Amino acid sequence: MQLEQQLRAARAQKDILLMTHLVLGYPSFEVNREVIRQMVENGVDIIELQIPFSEPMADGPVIMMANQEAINAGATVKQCFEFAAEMAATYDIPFLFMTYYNILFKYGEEEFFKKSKEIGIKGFIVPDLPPEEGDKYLALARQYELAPIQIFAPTSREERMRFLAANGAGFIYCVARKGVTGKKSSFNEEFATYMARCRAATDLPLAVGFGIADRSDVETLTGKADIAVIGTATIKLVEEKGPAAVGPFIASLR
Amino acid sequence: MQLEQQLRAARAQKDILLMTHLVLGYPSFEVNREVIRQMVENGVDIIELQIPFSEPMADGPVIMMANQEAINAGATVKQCFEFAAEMAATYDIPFLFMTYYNILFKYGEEEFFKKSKEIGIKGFIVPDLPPEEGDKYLALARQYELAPIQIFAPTSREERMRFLAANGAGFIYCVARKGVTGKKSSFNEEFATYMARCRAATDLPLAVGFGIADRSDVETLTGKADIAVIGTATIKLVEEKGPAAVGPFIASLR
Amino acid sequence: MVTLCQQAEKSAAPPNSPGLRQPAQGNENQMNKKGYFGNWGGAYIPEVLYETFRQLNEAFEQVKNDPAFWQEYVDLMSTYSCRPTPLTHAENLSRHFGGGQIYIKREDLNHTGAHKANNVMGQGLLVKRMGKKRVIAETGAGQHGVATATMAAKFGFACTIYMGEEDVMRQRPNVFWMEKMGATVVPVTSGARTLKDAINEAFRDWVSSMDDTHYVMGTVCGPHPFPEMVAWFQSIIGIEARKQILKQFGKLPERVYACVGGGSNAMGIFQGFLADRAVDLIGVEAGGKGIETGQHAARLASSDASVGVAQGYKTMFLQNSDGQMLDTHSVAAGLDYIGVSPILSDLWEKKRVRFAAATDTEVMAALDLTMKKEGIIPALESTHAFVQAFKEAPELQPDQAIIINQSGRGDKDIFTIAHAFDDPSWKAFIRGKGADYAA
Amino acid sequence: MVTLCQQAEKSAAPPNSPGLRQPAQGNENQMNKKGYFGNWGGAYIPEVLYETFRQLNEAFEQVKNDPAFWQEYVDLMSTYSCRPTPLTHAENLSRHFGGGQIYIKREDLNHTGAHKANNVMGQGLLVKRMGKKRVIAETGAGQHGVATATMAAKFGFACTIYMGEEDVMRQRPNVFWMEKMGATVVPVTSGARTLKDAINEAFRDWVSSMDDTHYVMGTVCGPHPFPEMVAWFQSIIGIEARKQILKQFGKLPERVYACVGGGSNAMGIFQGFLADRAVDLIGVEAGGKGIETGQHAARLASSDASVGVAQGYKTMFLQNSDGQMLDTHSVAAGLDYIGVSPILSDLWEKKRVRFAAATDTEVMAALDLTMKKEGIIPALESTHAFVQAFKEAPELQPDQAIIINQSGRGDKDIFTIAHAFDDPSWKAFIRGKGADYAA
Ligand SMILES: Cc1ncc(COP(=O)(O)O)c(C=O)c1O
Ligand SMILES: Cc1ncc(COP(=O)(O)O)c(C=O)c1O
Repeated sequence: MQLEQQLRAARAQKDILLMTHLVLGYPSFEVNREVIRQMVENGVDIIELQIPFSEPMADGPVIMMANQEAINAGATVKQCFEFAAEMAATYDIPFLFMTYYNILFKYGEEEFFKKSKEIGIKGFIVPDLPPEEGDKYLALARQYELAPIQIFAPTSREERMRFLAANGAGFIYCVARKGVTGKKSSFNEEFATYMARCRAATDLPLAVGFGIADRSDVETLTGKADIAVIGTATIKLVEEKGPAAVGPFIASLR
Repeated sequence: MQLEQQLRAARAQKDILLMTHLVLGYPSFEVNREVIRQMVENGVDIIELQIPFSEPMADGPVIMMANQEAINAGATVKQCFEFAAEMAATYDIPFLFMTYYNILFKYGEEEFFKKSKEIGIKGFIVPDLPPEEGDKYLALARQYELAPIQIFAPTSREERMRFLAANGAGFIYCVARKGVTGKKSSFNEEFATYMARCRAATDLPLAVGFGIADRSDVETLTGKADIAVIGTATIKLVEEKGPAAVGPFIASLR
Repeated sequence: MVTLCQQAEKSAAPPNSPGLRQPAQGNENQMNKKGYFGNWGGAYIPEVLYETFRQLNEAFEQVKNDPAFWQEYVDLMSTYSCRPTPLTHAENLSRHFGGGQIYIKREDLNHTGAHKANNVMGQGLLVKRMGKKRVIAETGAGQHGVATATMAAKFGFACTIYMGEEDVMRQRPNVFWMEKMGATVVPVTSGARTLKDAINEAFRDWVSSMDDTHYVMGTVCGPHPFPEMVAWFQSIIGIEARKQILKQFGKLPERVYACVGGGSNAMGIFQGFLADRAVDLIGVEAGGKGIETGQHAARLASSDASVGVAQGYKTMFLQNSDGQMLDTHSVAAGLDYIGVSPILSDLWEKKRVRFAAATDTEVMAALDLTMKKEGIIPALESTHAFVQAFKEAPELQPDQAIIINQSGRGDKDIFTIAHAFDDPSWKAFIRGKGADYAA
Repeated sequence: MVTLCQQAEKSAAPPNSPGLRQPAQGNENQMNKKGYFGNWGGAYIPEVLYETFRQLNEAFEQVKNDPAFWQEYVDLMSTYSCRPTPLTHAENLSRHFGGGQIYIKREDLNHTGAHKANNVMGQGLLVKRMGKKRVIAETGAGQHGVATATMAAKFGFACTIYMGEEDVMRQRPNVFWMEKMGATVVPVTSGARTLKDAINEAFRDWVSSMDDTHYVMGTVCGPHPFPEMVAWFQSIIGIEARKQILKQFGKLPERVYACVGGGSNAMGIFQGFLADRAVDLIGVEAGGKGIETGQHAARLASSDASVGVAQGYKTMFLQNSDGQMLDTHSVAAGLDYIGVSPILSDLWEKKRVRFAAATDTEVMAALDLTMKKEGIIPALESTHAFVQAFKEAPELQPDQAIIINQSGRGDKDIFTIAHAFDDPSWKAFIRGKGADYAA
């Protein structure tokens, strides 16, 4: 089943879906494994697996450090694929790869798609690859039926949103605010207007990310978005309290 | 009696005269007093009393430091006059003032001549005052009958030497070599030629200074010059062995 | 006088990306619509910056086609900095090597001491036109940071400089001046804590501040339009140098040498001669401790780099097989960078520019020789160009000339240079000062 | 471009002591035969140097009357240094003070970072003509020493620099560069171990080495012909500045400010305007810790100095009633000197130049403001001129202009400036470096 259908099916059951994020190999694949178990068991609907990159330009300090540490600890792209294969085989929810374009580029774009398809990955989030630079990427996405998830930002104009949506699939990742990952967003009136603009631009499910940290954030998003994305919050939690804290945290969100 | 006559009289008795030098107030006027006593008692014919100046441009390291130390120790021009008066009154040999022009200038040139005359000083050596800058100085010298001792250098041409001699009195101070006080001079053939040039340029007695340190130097000069000038050597001696060593040293020179 | 010079300049400076658009050159170095030079460049930017880049492209297109803007730029550089910078005939070095006549283009005489001023003042004028009130920049050694802080003071912009923590510690003098000029210097603690990390950090600032803030990219790298824009401003070097050598030497040089960090000073001077096919253009990269040690920053002069996409553009990067960027090394902080201008990658691929590397050791020897022979202190970065020029000068005849681009002055590098020369008096001096400040 | 500039320069530069001989000026500032400016100057030299000075006077007379020499000088300065140096309109400072338009003459952009280059390169050409093979110089802060070492490297002369031991210790960076340029730096341990003692020491060298050695006096002081000669070379500043202000501002400035150590940069710029009676010329001396404390170097701006003769010339000296020179003080080593140019004493006596003093504290404040407002870092010496200009700028109207001569750049003074600002990060940095070097 393609990602969009899969999400629509899940969404039919719940007011809002939860997407979580982790950086592969940080602090270790073992911890990743435990964290994912806790996430899935506590109702996470979709998981973004970030393949670490040495220059994570769009990420804030927490995720950036996680990237760095994972690489320092020796995490390779090959290991990331192996681990992702294991997760996709173990759990029934969709897994996505999130990474920067150079990782695909160096792996060989076609090879990257082929392998991802093989192991059951459903789509990609590549924050530094706008559609203008993604001819081949988008063609491969169509060929391999993997979702090239596009990103909306508060700065995106209407026309631009339509263009992005036309090049996207699966869902749209709406960045809640300007800036990088990890800082709190305020879901105020301006945000509501922004979400209305997003909604008007596409029929794809809308995910909202950047700075979602607790139940009240998730509640605020309910009705406005289809998917709430929790990124930095769980990474911090694991850093501070260990993987065992992830389950209760996820359970508390919705 | 004017300086030149006085020197000619002395020279009639000896093959060569000895002129010594000291820096007033260095290390103290007390030591100066003792050094002069030893000098006179051991046959020195004429003494140069250097009034210390803060910028003794033509002096080498030893005399330069002596100037500096004397000033640091509080030696004033007034004290120098008082001390010189005492010496001139005590001993029967000619005393000269050696200093830089600024000392006369600030004191008031006329006043400086007047006072020097009063206390029995016979002449001045002012190494930074060429005749071109000395109109007033030379006029005062004539007026007060004090010898404005002029300096020849190995670099002085014949015409220049004649000009200097015409403006000088007492004797001519022949700088033995280029450079500042205190370094050894070599009394070689070149030096002999130089002395011949000096002799040809003037009838005034010739003193030779810069780097004369021992009996052999004095012997070499005998016949070529009228006066051997011992400067740095005694200052070093006093520094190293105290004033008592001065007498024997002077006695050994001739 | 200045105005006479300005006039000379005026009539000569094509307001349209001069070097990159010379007709004799054909279209091969002209950018296509997507900001590519041949296969290199592009704009791999996060969506949140799309609009900012759209505006920047628009603003740059406008000024590029406005001769008054170029004139304003040239005027500013001739009254605030010291343009045209001279072309010095290094007679002693020429004699020493007994080959071609060595000429040195003196970018070191710019205000703030390097060619960085050209780019920064140009972008400053652009920022004024765009109506923004704040500038940010990355800096490695601190030259670009000092230049940007200077520009910000002159134009009355707020200014934040991102600088790797390592570099903040190593380059305190530059940090001091930036702060004194009113800039905020933010030490970057991520990654290798050096230049590339400072670039990432500047982008992180920009993605939230872009409404009132311009990111002053320091070299001919980064997403379109930065490579083209920085090259455009730096082209003033080559425009001047070409005229100067014709006037002073009577004909074109055989070869032109420039060091290559990001590539801005090299592109600056090369543009003056791109259309002169017979002029050999040589980019000199950091050979560090030797190519064979892996501790270098030679992207195009070694076979250690490969095509990649990072920091918003496609070029040759020093990276591992996964695409993770490698640590680089050079005695010259300004050359110590993973990527290289996409324009240079293109000119390299097309064999229009030849590349070489100079090791740290060779650099110190060439610096010593240049100081002693000419009384000129090139920056450690610039000295890389001297190394290669010295190697090749003997191949030429005395009636032939070469130009070395002296991108900056070395006296700013005193801590690094004195250290590299292992000068005992310097060490004693620093020990003494350190003791004075202890307690 | 350079050559166009050179031509402009050519037609404008009177080869004959330009400023000092302008006809409108009458003869009052022209030297009489004995090297006096009014009551000031002369040549109080030891006999052993008589012949050397005779030759020097002869050589200088020759070049002074040889237009080709002046042209050679201008050419050299426009290809080796960066002449003409720009005149920068300090728009922000002008606005800040709300009075006259402030223009800054940018001697800081010279090669080696100060106006000292003008004098030194000029004397270098003269030495070449005289056929001597070695140069010596005194230096205080080290600027003149660096400039001389640079010139010696360029011309292939041997070079010895005399520098007070105190200064050698304080100004290690400059010593480092001098040595690297091939000069021998001799620490002077006599007297106060500062500038005046270094001058004495240089003379001590010269009295034995004069056959093959030229003493490159660093300022418009010392025995004739030095004051006239140094003023002649430095006049290039004023010649340029006058043309530039007319071109850029459309009329003459009301006032021209320059700091005064020995007086060379001041004489340099003043000469351009001496004949323009309406232009007020202001020399700014070191007020140190305040005139009232006695710890200063204000010869003409205080009543602490008196006429004297030392270091070969007659001028106003800071000396006691016996004629012993006093210790002086300034945060700016280059102003920390007992005497002052005889030419300036003359212009002071004739009330053509007005004098003021700036204290260390005022200097630090003006430096801070200039950096923040204009992105320009004047040398501590130069900043003295800024202080007085800032005090007076509000008295003028926006359609009037003043010029400040920025004699040098301040980034060389980092140790002094960072110390004077009491910068904690700087201290920590130096402590850290010191610890690294403590075996
Ligand atoms: C003096 C100098 N030269 C060269 C460079 C390298 O940069 P680019 O290759 O962009 O000229 C730098 C960078 O800081 C520099 O400071
Ligand atoms: C930058 C600068 N300005 C001014 C001076 C003072 O000298 P002068 O008065 O001769 O210009 C110096 C002396 O070292 C200096 O370095």
